[in-house]
Amino acid sequence: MERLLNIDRQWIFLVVVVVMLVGAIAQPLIPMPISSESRQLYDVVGAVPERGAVIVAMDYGPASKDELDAMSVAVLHHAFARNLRVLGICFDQQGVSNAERLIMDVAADSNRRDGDDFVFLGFQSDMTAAILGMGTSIKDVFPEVMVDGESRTTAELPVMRGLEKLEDIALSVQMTGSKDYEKWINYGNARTGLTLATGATGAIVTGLYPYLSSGQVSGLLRSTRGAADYERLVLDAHPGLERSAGRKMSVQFLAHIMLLVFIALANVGGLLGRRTAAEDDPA
Amino acid sequence: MIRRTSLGGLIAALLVLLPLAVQAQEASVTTWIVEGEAWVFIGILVMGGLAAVGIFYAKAGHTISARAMPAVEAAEDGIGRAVEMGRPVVFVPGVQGITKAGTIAGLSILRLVAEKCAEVGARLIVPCRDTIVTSIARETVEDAYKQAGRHEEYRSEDVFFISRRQLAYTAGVNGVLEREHPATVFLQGEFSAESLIFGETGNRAGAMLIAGTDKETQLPFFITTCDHTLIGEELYAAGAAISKDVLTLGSLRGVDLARLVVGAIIVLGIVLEIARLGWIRTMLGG
Amino acid sequence: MSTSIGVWVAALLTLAMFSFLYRENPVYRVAEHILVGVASGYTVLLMYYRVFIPVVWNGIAHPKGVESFFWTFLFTVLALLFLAPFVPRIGWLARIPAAIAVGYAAGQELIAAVQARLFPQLLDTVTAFDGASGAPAVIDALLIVVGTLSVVFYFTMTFRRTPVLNGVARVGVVFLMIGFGAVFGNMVISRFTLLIGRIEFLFGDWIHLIPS
Amino acid sequence: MRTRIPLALAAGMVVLMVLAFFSPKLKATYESPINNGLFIFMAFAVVPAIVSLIRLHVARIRRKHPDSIYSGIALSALFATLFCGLIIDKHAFNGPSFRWIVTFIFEPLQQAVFAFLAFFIVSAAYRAFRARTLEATLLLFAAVIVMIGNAILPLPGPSGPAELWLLTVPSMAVQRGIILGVALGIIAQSVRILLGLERGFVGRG
Repeated sequence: MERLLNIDRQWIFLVVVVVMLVGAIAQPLIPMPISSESRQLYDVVGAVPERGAVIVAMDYGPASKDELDAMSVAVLHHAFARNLRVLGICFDQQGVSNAERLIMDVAADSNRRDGDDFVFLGFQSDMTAAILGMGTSIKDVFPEVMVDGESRTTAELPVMRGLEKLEDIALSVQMTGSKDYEKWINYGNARTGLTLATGATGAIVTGLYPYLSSGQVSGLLRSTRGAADYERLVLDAHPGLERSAGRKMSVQFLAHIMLLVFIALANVGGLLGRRTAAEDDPA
Repeated sequence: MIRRTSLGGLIAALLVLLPLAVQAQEASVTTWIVEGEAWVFIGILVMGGLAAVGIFYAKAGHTISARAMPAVEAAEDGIGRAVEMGRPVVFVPGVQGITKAGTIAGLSILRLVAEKCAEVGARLIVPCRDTIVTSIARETVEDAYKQAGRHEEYRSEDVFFISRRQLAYTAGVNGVLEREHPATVFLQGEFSAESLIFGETGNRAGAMLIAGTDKETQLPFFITTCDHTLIGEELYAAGAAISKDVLTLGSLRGVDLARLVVGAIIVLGIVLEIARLGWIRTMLGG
Repeated sequence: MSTSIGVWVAALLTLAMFSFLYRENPVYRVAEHILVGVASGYTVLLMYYRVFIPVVWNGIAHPKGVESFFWTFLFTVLALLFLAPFVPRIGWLARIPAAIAVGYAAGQELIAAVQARLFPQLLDTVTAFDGASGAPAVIDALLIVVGTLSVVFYFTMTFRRTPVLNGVARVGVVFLMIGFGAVFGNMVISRFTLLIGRIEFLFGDWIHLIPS
Repeated sequence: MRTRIPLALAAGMVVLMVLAFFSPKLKATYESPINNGLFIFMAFAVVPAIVSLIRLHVARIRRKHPDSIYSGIALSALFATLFCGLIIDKHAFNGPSFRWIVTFIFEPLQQAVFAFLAFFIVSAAYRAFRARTLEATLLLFAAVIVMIGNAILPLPGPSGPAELWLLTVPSMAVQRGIILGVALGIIAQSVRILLGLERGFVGRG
């Protein structure tokens, strides 16, 4: 069976692991300015009045945990610290268990009570139908929820008092690694005027800037960099949040320098005529 | 044929709707049409209408040709190169199944490449990741050799299935590129993150690389590692032009017409904005 | 070294997956098949507890009203047609619920294409110059308008390439390459984060080499 | 009959959805039953995939296929997960034993699969990311700016950080052009479904 690691690639793999290990242990601290998209997200969460209702939609599976968990925890910590009512949601088939664990853990750390200060509404099997349905009635989309281990009717919960539909929700923050942010924009913001903010993986964040410019999205976290900036902002006002994205940024610093060196080598090597390509006129 | 299907579609839709509409009378909400969304309705009619115009124009038999694309033109000299160097051509039809638009377009491009290989007698290797795609690819390549009158040169073992598992397929194609030292490699279809290896290994083997994919996250890597790349809709257009897919070409014509409207709205809108006349702005909901 | 069984299991499974880099081997295939099995189990349990019971079972067993009982029952019967392919000759019936789902999505996407994509993005382009005071802001607005137009017209497929369209396409290519460069740049920090996370787990939580 | 009815149903749904958007009366009557219907559909749509997976692996075992040991592992992993979810944590979805499987088996495996993509980028960078064509040069130039701005050091740009300017002006214009193009493509597809010409979900015959 074929190998992906021939001789050349083996030493490259070694260099990558060593560089990242050094970064993780040495934790070189690099002062970077706070990205303005992260500050916008911090401000939009900060603008929600006390006891205002915020949806935290952790729409991602395990593949994006390392990149998005830090954002989910920071947003939850910020919302609970500001005594907001939090509705947890996860539309990713493989992320519901993780999302539930995150909201329960952060709520416990901020001693918020299940059913009174927050509730994990959970999962629904069609995202478009769910968001459209929530535009009219949230309890119809999530008729039953688990509160302290028992199944309860959503409408009776104290946290849901006055929260009939999306118009009653002050802000919805979605963490995602796929293009499904479009569904919150198409069926949440466009249909009901719901204020949106998005914590995005680097793989999809570039496509969100037009929505930030048009105001359809009011805040954006740009992968681990955005998460680290947001952590710093939240920590200034509400201590007790672990700097998990911040720690990864130290490793990113060395890893990015390593990659630039490799690209330089490839182009310097190219100039030395290792493989001169035919000149092509641009497409 | 389309007359009956679309007519049937619309009649059925009305049959479904009439009783529902009547029963809706008693619903508590008063107004029938919500104001404020009128422009959205007009937008749907105009843009949808243009798309329909393109489709009916194509269905009515008018020929629609896709514009010239360097990646498709480069295929010819890429295959010529393979014959000169006496090395094979490798065609990778993407990592997805037949339901994906990218895979369908990739297989159409395979037909063009197979025909050219058959004409000049270049050896064509097609490693596949999906059993259905494999059988379609075999049919396409064999058909091309038959039409070029060189059916005896067709080698069915050169169009083969590696594995349904994505990583195993990636390693398999990687092995083919390293072993066969192809002169030219085609990467046409829908690819995912680890397909980045194909560009690297192909580059390493000194091959000419002609790629095409609709996956935006994969395009940056193909553009930097390959000589030519079909970007997004260019892949669909190239595939449809080769396979003379009237429906796709008609849709592309309709969308091109709609692009003119989009361009006009932007230019006109800005002119009016500067002239302090906000008609277009209010239309767009500003 | 960690003393928790769970961390050890997770670490060994992680190494099993990474072993594919060296060569496909039985340990890797075991890990891959465990993943397939657990993922399927996860989906079945999720759909059963969080969708089937609250929506279907409770929708029929104790419905809110006669009307909601009727709708739930109707859609459950239609949904059962997804299983038709397991019965010879009536396999095509699965197309009925599929058609309803496809039509539902197409209808909503058609509305959203105009209401949530075209109109707001065109509005923001048309008003690009409104707040622009001072040279940098005007230049930015100009770049945005020219960039948007050139990319929209780069992808015209069925118009013959007149000199004007060729010129626009050439401008479009310049913008597209810068755009894909940005995608590339943000892709790097995203993919690196995943490997960093695994290294933090293996050398931090498992081997305690990294201070967590 | 086999294709006419599905095509007509899909066309009817498109019309109903557009009318419901514009008519609050129609919307109020049909929105919640149809949304609920979609939830039911998507729950049942998963069943065929699971059943065919089980049939595939059972068939492999019965045919003594060389990979049958792996099929045995896949099936036992599936039933062990179901056993934990249905029997051990009897009432709830996210019970303790199921959570253990997810935390220490499922999530680490899924995360490991994508982890070595970073490594592929580095090996490709060293061997293939050459500025050979004009396009590749422009692309690499923009990529380097974003990379430096993201994690190395703050690069000054025209109005604030360089990578932020790049992401909010030229790159934003490109993504907006793509959004507008995709929107038109979606409209064309919905029109094809409305006219009963989109055979994708119906298959051939």
